[in-house]
Amino acid sequence: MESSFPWLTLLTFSPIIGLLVLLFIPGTNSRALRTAAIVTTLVPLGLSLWLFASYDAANPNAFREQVDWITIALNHEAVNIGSSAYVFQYHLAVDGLSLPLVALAALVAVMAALASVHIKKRWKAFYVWFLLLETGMLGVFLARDLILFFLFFELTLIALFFLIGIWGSLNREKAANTFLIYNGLGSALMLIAFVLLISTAGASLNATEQGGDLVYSGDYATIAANLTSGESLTNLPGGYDNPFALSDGMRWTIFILLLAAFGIKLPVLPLHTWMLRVHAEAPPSVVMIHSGVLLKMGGYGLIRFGIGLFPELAEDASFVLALLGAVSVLYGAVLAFVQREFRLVLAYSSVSHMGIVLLGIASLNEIGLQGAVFQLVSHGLISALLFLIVGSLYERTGTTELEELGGLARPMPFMSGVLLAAGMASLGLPGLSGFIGEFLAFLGLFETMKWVTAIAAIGVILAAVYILRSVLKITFGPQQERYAVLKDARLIEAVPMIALFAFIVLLGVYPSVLTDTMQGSFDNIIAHLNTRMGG
Amino acid sequence: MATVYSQYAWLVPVFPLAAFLILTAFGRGLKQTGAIVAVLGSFGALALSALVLIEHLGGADEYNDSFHWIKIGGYALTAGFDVTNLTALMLVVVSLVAFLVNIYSMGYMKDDERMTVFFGYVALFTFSMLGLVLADNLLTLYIFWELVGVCSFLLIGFWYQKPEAKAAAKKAFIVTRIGDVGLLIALLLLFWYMPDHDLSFAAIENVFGQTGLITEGITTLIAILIFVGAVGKSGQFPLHVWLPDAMEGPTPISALIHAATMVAAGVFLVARTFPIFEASQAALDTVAWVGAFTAIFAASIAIAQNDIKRILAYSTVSQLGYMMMAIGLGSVTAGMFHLFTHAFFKALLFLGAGSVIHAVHTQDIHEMGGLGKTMKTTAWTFAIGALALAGIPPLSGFWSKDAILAEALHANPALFVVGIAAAFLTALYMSRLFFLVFAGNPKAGGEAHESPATMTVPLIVLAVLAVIAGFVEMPFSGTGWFGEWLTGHAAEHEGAALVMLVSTAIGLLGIYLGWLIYVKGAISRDVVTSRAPWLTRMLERKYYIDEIYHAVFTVSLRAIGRACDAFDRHVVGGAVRLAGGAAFWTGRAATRMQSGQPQSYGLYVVIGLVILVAAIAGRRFW
Amino acid sequence: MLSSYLTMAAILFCIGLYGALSKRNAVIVLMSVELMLNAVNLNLVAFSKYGVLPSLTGQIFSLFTISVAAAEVAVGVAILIALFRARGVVNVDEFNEMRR
Amino acid sequence: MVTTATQALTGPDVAYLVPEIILVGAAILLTILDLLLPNTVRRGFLSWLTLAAMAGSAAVVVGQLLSFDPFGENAEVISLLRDSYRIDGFALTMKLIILAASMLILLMGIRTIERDDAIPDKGETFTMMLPAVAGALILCSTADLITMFVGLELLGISTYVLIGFRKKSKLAAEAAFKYVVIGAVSSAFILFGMSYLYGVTGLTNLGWIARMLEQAVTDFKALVYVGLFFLVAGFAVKIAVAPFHAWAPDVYQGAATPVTAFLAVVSKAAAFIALVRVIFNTAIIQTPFILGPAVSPVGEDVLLALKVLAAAAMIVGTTAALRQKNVKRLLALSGVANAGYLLVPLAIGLGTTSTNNLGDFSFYLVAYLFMTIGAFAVMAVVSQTAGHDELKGYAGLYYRAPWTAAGMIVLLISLAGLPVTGGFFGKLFILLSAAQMKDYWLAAIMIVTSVISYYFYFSIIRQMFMRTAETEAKLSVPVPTGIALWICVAATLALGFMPNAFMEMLEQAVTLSRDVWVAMPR
Repeated sequence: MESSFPWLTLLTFSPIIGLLVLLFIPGTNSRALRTAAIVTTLVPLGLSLWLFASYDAANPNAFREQVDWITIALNHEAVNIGSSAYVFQYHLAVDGLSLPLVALAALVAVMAALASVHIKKRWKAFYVWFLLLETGMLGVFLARDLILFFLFFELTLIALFFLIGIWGSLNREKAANTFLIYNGLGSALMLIAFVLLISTAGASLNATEQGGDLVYSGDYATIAANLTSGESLTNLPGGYDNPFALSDGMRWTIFILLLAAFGIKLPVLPLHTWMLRVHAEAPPSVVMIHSGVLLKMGGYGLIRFGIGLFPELAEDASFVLALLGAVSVLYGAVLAFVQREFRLVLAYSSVSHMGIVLLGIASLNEIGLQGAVFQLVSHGLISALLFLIVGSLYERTGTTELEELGGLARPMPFMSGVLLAAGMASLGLPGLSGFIGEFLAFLGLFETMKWVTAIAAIGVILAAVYILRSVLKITFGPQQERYAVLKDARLIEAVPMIALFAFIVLLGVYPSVLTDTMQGSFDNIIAHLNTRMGG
Repeated sequence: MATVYSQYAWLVPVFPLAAFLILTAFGRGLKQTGAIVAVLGSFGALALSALVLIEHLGGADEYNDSFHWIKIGGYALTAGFDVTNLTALMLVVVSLVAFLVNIYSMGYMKDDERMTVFFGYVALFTFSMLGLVLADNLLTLYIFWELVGVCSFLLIGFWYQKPEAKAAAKKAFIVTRIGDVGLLIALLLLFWYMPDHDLSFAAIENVFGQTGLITEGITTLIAILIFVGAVGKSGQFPLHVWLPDAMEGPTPISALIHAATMVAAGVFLVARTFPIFEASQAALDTVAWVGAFTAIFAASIAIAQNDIKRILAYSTVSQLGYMMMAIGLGSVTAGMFHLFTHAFFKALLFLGAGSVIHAVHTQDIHEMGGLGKTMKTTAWTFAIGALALAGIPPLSGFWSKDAILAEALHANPALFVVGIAAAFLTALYMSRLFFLVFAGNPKAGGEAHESPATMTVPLIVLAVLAVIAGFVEMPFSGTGWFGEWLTGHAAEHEGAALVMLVSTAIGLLGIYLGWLIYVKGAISRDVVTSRAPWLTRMLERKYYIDEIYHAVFTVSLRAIGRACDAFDRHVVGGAVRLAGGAAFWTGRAATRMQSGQPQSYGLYVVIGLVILVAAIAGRRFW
Repeated sequence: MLSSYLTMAAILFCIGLYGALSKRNAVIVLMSVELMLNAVNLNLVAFSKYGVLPSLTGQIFSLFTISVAAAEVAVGVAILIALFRARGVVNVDEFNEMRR
Repeated sequence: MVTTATQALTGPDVAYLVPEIILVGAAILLTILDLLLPNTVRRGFLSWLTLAAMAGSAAVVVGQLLSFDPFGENAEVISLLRDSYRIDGFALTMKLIILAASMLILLMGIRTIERDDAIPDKGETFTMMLPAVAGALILCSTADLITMFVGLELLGISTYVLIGFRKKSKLAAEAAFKYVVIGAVSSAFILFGMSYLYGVTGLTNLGWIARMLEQAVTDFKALVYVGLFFLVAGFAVKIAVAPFHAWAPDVYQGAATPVTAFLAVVSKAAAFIALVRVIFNTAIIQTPFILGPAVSPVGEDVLLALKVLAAAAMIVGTTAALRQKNVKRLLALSGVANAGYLLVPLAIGLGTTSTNNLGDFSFYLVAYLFMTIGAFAVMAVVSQTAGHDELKGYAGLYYRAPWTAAGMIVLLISLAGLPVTGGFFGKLFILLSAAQMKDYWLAAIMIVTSVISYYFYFSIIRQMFMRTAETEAKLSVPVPTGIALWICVAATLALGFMPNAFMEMLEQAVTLSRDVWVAMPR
């Protein structure tokens, strides 16, 4: 069943529609601007939830929009093979891998829009960039053409640069800059990899319909098929070597480039330093999106491009990946333990949690991969919740230094309770989503690498140590005079907190919501590895 | 026999869960009614569990029901419940103690402004504990296992403004988490080694029942790792350190969680997965020796403590050690039997202690005294509990401890000696505790009053149970059906008479010694202190275990953290700065070229050309 | 024959280049540039006579060069005069107000 | 078949020169008009007449393009004076680009020059652009060394004068003088190289040179190398690639902003176009059946030299700009880096799998044209208002002129090579070509320097959006400048969203064997 209505396009670009509406609202009317922005973000949320509900794992191609976007017939004479063309498609699709992340992005965007009540200046510009960012991240998860993917990826980069640089705290410009350069480097590596892929595996011969015999395409499926089948160009005239064949060295180069590119985003040790500054400086509602969704683009990219295109290399590298993941888990946890600033604790905690994603990926079996995606979604929700609370806390106390905080459970029992609950989710308490992701990743990896898993499992203890240290420091302890007058969460703050936590509980108690959707999404990878093992 | 109630056993935890949800959602508006909700919740659980137990006492079959919780590809993780005789018994124990503690708390926590929160937590704990008991597979059990841990954490830290409570809560959570990781890894191991990746206890029994399906090494590893989990939860050495500190929580909590139910979960876990242990003698020995060591180790510490609750806490650790030892000796029956009786008398002791604390507002036994006169109910019930703990016939503790000692004598005389020694110390510290608190002259100015009925009634109920609970399994022929019913194995009866004699004598001796020291004064209280001050100090400082842990783990973790932080800042960050710096330095060099002198620009042209020609064209000529 | 012309031209070019890059007086610099261009003329004329395919093209080319060079120097001197008015010096190394 | 027989210039042939004749004629007429008019008359209208002349020239070029029909099967290249002057697809396309750029620069500069107090004679400044553009057009059309030299000098000398017109500015005179010296030296280098090429092949015709090169290499290897490398070095100065770029920041800084834009776009583009002709007839040669690199005997080395130059330009231009606080100099260095990017499609040559048909080069050239002119348009306004070229002049631009700031974002993003802009696709196509030729290191340098360039392009954005201005006064953008700016912004976005339309046009308009390889018989 091909859906005729372009639902995915609507989903992706609905924030832009809202943005256009927003442009007609006077810049001083913050209430109207915020309402419009929140209503706008509800559209993709509704659509994505509808998609989620109507998605059938058995029929993953139900939603697919594929239009030739940039087809460039190139002058034929430079090439003797015949005519040639570049074909870059506008190609959106969902599958079990992207759908959970799309829903996550839409959800976190709504929550972040709600949390943006703390934004105090230039509302209009803020929501403009905010909605652009949302389009960017939805597009990243839906795009199935390398170039299109890259476009959306860069859109998030630019939008976030502005969001950090204008609305961040004291050192915002530096944070924005670090973010830009570091992630720019990441996307540059990705672009190199993409360009290499397009000009080798993306090439296909005798695709005459496009008016060319030699077509350079950015289509993910084409590239994946060419890569796995090995040869894209077999009947070259005159018995010359296939110029499109990728040598092993090139395959490794591309694979490592992709790993590095998405590793920066994830972030994987030792490419994580940029994230600290972003976490500490960006406005909390932006960090919600950043930590909640944008880091996930790294994990998504690793699975989609790193593992999806080069399963056999991933298998060869799986030990290194797992080790990297385990080290990230422990290193992030230990560092989170000694931080004095709560946002940095959370930043390192993200490093640690993303290490678990890496572990899941390194397992290269269905349980582990699903665990990795589950962990992405779960961490997205949890860190969004945590930063939502951080935003509200910072609004009230004016600090996130652990030393300055304490005893907040008394003046604000609700928020402290949610913080504690979010902390519990973060340290992987069963019944909450964090546990499932962690458990599945461990379970998957354990099949192949028992010792690495066992070592990484120490991170479970360390997570408890650093989460409790910081969360209890904030909430427990004697009440401090200056915080006695603080008010608990307002309704507009409480609603997103409850909503996010409800999702965390839902995923924790009934994980099949997610795992059933992901069913079969990794069949290609697994099947490929199995045949390799068999042959 | 048909299972009528058992198939609805999953409803047992639902009652307290509902209570928890109601209390959490509407808690702030409820106040006193909140307590009623919680009591009703636990009563619902108790009623249904009682029905289930009765059904099973009548010989009902096991009932099992499960569903696919997570399905991934060809793998499925299931969740489900399983009603066996053992779980039916545990259900009743848990819900009964929970019910009594709820009632007790109505009095004990009356003046606390966060009472509904307290009852909410208790309800959540009850739910989790019942869930743990009902779980039909290790994963489900693990989930509830963690949940009871977090409830324990919440309740220990209930008075969150006290720094000690905060520290104790944190410690409890983290230390038990260490054990949990062991269990988690065991879970992972089992998942990949079990045929069909089936984690259910039934399957475990099947697989490990037959030899050779899983190699002995792996079996031992799994067993040890499961035991590590149990060690954490049940406060066994070396992870016992959290349990005494956990006494910072409200006393009813100490009774419910840290005496009767949750801490026994470790024992329950080992009993539930006993087929794995049974398949590995090494694992059994480990369990037995760790248990025995813990029993005597904790008992020795208890002698030198002054905090009424801490003494009881160490006593709990010691008794849990007994249970572990029993199971390690191969007798689930004895272990579970002791667990069963211990739940009652230890809950009774804690609630009694709570009653005392409620009256005198101190926990230091040296500041108490003569309370027997003003708090008659409390004193009498406490005495019953203490005697039961000390193993004086015919109270329940005697029978269960006796079963264990008989087992030890039969299987491993060395352990029997350890057990007897621990029993002696138990009698000694209990008599010390009892006499210091209830005998002698009042020190607190006589203002102590007996607690209200909500608190004394549970004491009386528990006291009755502490007396009679032991009769279900006496080493006399014809009455030993409990073991058969519970595990299919009767407790060890060989040499029972000798054991009975010795243990009773030892118990009496301990009490007598205590009486001599603390009542009659025939032996000076500092007889040991004066001769071997280091010994007293060592016992008071609990063998310096906390200090050692602090030095070894906390300090080193912090040091590692600092080192990593420095690494992160200087090495990782430095590398990044270096890369950035490289670009800037290149830029600076490039900027140097901009001298403003057109002639030097021309010179660059010439140099550039010469380099190009020399480097590229030159290759053709040389 | 050809090679001596070429050598001569190359030497001339180098002298011009050296002058253009090292003389402080701006007028001499412009003259040195002329020298370089004249070296080229010498080359062109020599090739036109002794090259692989002797033709008039080289000589025509040199005519173009000569006239263009004249124009170039004229403009150069005009600019130099403007600069001299502004600065009062003709030293090339003092024309470095803009740098870095 | 190429004949060595002399071709005479006939009457009808002159008609093909109409675009240049219009420009030169207008230059003469307007200069005379300027002289005759009394001083009291304002010279503003002269700029519009100049613009009209360019427009007329452009119209004729369009007409020629249509009648040439480069997309058709039987387009016939018109060759005057034995390829001294060619009317072919490449020449016409490039002429159109040059004229479009010139018109945009003029449009953007009209008010700027009128307001510039350092320029006493406004009229001359406008009219002087005409011969410069004429020189650039000649460079597009020539396939003969002599004509090429004349075009280069016409362009060069006109621009010396253009810079010098800012008489009252000490900096301008200094800039003009530096440009004269360096320009003359580079001309000498080019000439010297040309003289050797002529000498070893016997003719100045590029087609002839291409044909004779193989023989010449065997006979006079050293001379060929020296000739080609001198030629390349001279052109490297003109297009300002490192290390031959050092003059550019100084000269750019001293010149009036529109003239700077002219230098950065038109002069650079024209030199590039001439270089294309030279490279494609000496280094990259046509083979009947291309498998493997299609290079001449010396080609490999020349191309390697170009690659090195491109890499050096990218690295030096980008890193030097990191520390630059003067926006004009910064854009000059950005121009150096961009010259490096533009050099890549030339340097990588041609191969079996390559789709390189100068489409990537032309596309990026067009993208560069629009984004650079747009950036200079904003700069002209900002600098004139602030009275300096420093970065801090942009502080708070968002508050003072939000739309201009928004337009500037697009241009800077394009310069940085981020989507969805012309700059991104321009770089992407070049990258793809480089990857097809397996010149991975060049592609890597290209991408990495792009990333480094984010730093300084976004530092302008930071100033505009994240800093507060010293003055809250609204910034008034003159209408012509605004029009030029928004044309540039719109074109940059259009190139980003619909790269296919334009790329395909460029690809089809230029056919290597018909247009660029002049020697081979069709």
